[in-house]
Amino acid sequence: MDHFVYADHAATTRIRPEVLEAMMPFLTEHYGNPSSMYEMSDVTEMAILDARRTVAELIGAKPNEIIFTSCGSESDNMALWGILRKKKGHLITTKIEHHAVLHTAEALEKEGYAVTYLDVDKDGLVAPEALEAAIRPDTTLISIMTANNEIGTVEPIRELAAVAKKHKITFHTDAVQAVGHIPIDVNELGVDMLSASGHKFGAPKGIGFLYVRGGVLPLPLIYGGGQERGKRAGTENIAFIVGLAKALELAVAEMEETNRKLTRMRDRLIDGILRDIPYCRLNGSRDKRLPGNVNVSIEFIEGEALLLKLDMAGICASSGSACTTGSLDPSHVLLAIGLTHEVAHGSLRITLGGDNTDEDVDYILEKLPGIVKYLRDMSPVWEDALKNGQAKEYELCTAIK
Amino acid sequence: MDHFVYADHAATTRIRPEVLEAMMPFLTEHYGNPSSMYEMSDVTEMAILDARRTVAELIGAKPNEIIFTSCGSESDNMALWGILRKKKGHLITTKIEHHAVLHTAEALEKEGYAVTYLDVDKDGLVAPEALEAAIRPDTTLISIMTANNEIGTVEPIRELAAVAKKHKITFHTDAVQAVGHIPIDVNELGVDMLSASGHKFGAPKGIGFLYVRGGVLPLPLIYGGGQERGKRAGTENIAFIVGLAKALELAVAEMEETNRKLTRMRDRLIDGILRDIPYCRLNGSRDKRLPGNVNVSIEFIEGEALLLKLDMAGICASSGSACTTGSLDPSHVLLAIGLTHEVAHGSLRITLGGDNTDEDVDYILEKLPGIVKYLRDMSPVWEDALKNGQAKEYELCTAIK
Amino acid sequence: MYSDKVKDHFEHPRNVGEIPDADGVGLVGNQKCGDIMKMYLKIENDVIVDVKFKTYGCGAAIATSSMATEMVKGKTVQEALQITNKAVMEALDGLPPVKVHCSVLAEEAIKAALEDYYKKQGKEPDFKATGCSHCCRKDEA
Amino acid sequence: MYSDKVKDHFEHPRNVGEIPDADGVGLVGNQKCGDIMKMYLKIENDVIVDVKFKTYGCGAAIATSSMATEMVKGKTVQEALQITNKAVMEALDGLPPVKVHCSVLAEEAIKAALEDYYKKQGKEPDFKATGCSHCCRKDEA
Ligand SMILES: Cc1ncc(COP(=O)(O)O)c(C=O)c1O
Ligand SMILES: Cc1ncc(COP(=O)(O)O)c(C=O)c1O
Repeated sequence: MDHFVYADHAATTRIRPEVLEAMMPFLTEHYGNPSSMYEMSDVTEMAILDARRTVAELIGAKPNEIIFTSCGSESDNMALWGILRKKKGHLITTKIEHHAVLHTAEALEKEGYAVTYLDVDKDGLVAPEALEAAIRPDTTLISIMTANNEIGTVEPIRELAAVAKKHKITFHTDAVQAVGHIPIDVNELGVDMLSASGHKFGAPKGIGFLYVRGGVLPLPLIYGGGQERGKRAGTENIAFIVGLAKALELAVAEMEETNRKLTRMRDRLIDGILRDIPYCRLNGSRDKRLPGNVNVSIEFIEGEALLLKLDMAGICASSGSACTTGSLDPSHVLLAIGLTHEVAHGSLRITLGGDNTDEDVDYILEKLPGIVKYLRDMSPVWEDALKNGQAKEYELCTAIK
Repeated sequence: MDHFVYADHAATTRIRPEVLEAMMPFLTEHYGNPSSMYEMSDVTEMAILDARRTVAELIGAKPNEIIFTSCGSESDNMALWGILRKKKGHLITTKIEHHAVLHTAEALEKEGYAVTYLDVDKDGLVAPEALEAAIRPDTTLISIMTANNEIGTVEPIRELAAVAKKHKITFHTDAVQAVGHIPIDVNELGVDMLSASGHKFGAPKGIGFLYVRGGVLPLPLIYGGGQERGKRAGTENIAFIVGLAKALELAVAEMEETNRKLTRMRDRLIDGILRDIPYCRLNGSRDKRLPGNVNVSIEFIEGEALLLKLDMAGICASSGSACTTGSLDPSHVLLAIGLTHEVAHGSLRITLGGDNTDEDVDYILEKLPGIVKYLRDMSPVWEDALKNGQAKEYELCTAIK
Repeated sequence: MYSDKVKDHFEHPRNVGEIPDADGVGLVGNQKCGDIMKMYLKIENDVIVDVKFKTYGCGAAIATSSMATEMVKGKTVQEALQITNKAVMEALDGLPPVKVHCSVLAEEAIKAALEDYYKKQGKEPDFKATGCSHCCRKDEA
Repeated sequence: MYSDKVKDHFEHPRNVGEIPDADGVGLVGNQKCGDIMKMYLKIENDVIVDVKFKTYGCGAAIATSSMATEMVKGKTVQEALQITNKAVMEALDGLPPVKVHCSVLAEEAIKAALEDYYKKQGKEPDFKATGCSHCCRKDEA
């Protein structure tokens, strides 16, 4: 393999060395249970306090508004179950949420809760008017993601949260793809609850948090000891809590510079792919988009095969093909923005991170068109399309090295 | 400080070096999301498969009966909510469960479920007859802990589970203090579900598992992606899963030898304390007891002060005093076995681990009586007891070095 | 997730292409579900002398197509009809449970091509390709 | 969790003991709740010339008792009555929120001892020690 490009940062990221370093003492000598009385535990208790303060500051919250959880999914579940079990009522969410929200909403429906799933437009955007129209007298919670994990669309959360506020409804946002990636200030956004997951921004897998505005009082999801002020039981994963805070600190400090670079690389990728591969479209909003997200649908081929070929070329990416979604259908997000099953199967998501380089972009642009051509040449669907004039034979762009 | 003794292993344990070593690759180069398609993720996917197989084997289960969770509390919550939400009905548990079960049971009561809390005898033992008598036609779940975290009493789980089986009721056991400490075979015990937490046996804080017998189908606690066969969403904490398996492997391999040593040290401690400190009693069963657990009530003094003095002498221990329980009352376990508030406040728990030595035991026996005497001399309660003949002045035993 | 054999057949698929004057062509699967196989057979004296395929689908779909073409080549029609999805899977050293349906698709592609061959020969086939009713499924991460 | 001052007063409590012929003795708290303070005062010409305490309770209870005895020593009765739990806490560089009640107990112990002194003097006190109604509480780990 002449080159290796990890370009699936929306799936997970590598723990940053500085983060691992910050965690190591808590995986070795500082192992005292923070709830214990002896001095040895002061170190771990303080470490959690510090981490909580750091995280709070970085998103404009107060320390006691941060509840550490074991992952983004737990945060989402806690938000939804916690509010709705407390004050039974109607939930409004969208058709493009992550399964952590969507499957929770479905489970809530089975328990008898009413749920409205808002449509999105062709770019994946939720309209504040549509939200307002869906509100019922018994609406208790609105949950709309900050940024979509597949197509990278960034939602107008401030406007959406304002609608919720006007109607005095609790507003939760799944910001798992946003925290550490785009500026997040809970007060500026006006959200009441916000979910995040560490492994999306250089912290380990298995740690997340839920921001809960003071006065908003969801029931716990995990009952037990008094950890996290009684909101989330379980002996604290101190090492990962410290790691999450460190990772967020780094991510926020470098955000502007990283995003300038990511945006440039992302645009180069999008432009290059659309230029070099015919019968290909960009999914998600072109401008209201996460800096590192590229999502295209490449017709006449299937996503899993494409990923495997890319993998063989040393490129790690992902797809919304049914073969990779864990269900009979391709990505619900791609269907929600109006793609047919056929087109959705051929989707490719490339998500860049701070460690990617311009050479990586060049390399992807060098390899991808040939792989697509190869798979099309093997595809009876392409053969058909050529025969019935739906598509035209093409040469690979000479611009490709 | 001439000596440092960590004697609070029931609270948490240090990560074993072999465990950390096994985890390190997954905190560094092997960071692929196990759900991803590319080869890089095969390593993490396989690591989880291996860990699952290891854990299953070590408790006599099948791999697909192990669900990894973020902690013992999550496992307990999942067991209780998962079964009761699925098949609404009556829950039977005991008065001496950990808060992860007890507070969950209370939350279930608030949601309208009926709960029976079984009494225990003076040793903390649950009687199978009492369980049988509490069963109602609508009883859906029985949850009784394998070993108590405070007084170390080991319950007759096989007999209790047999009662459940006879009545075709799902039986869950919180084995957080038992797994890795005493032999556990889910089939020999006859339990349907079993909770465990890694940090109690040399794995990190923030990882646990729930054993769920094939065919028993609790609803998820955390909905979302298809991880853990759809039973527990969230990108997997691969490093800690690997660590848990490694730690359990070591614990089980060394269990016989470790327990021989722990039992000897424990008995030396119990005998020494009861010999050297008057007005002192052992809590929990003398023989049906975890190998490393010592729990005594020392009259006329308060537990937190005792812990602080011990801490100053370099000894880490714990207490069931109200000052350390996070509530107005002293330990519910000590009250359940019949102690008065007054006596319960003066409780001291010393829990030994494989890394403790005979010198540690000597050191505790050397320091403890003097500390107790010091606090009693400062205690108006002791003064009263002396005056009204409830207690007699004593000299420290000459056996103390 | 895939065996080395599967990977090899995905990476170097055998017999990709078309046979313009094929004696039997089978098309099974459904683009909506994400898997289509097209198999071309050249048959002389009841013996399959050449075979080509085109597949739209996942790695397993391409590998099973490739393996299936290898397995039918040189076989008589009757022998080819005996090839089961199990045999294809075994030849590939197994498939992940969620990909078993791809091997069914391969078996069906052979059957469909032979059905077409029978029909072109004016014979009534005593078997029937059913296509594939399952879609691609990945149950477990 | 405790400040260095609290730790110091817990580790080296000042004025532990009894005064057999005390002019005022105050006993507040409740063993059931886990905190009892007993304070002995020796008072001459309205000035507290000696003070001792015994405490059954947590670290904060012992430290606040110790600090309270230090604070009343040498003060007039009237001055001693002005000592608030806040003042005791401040002198200790603060207490964890869940331990604030211990400082209340210390204030009450002084009041109770002075109440006893007044009564022994045949005077009707114009203040009243209420003991402590809260029990020890640790809200957050
Ligand atoms: C018996 C028992 N159950 C449950 C738990 C909770 O475990 P964790 O802290 O990992 O959530 C503990 C320990 O804290 C325990 O001792
Ligand atoms: C938008 C979104 N929400 C929730 C999650 C779940 O996060 P985790 O895997 O940490 O539970 C993810 C990532 O998987 C995500 O992208």
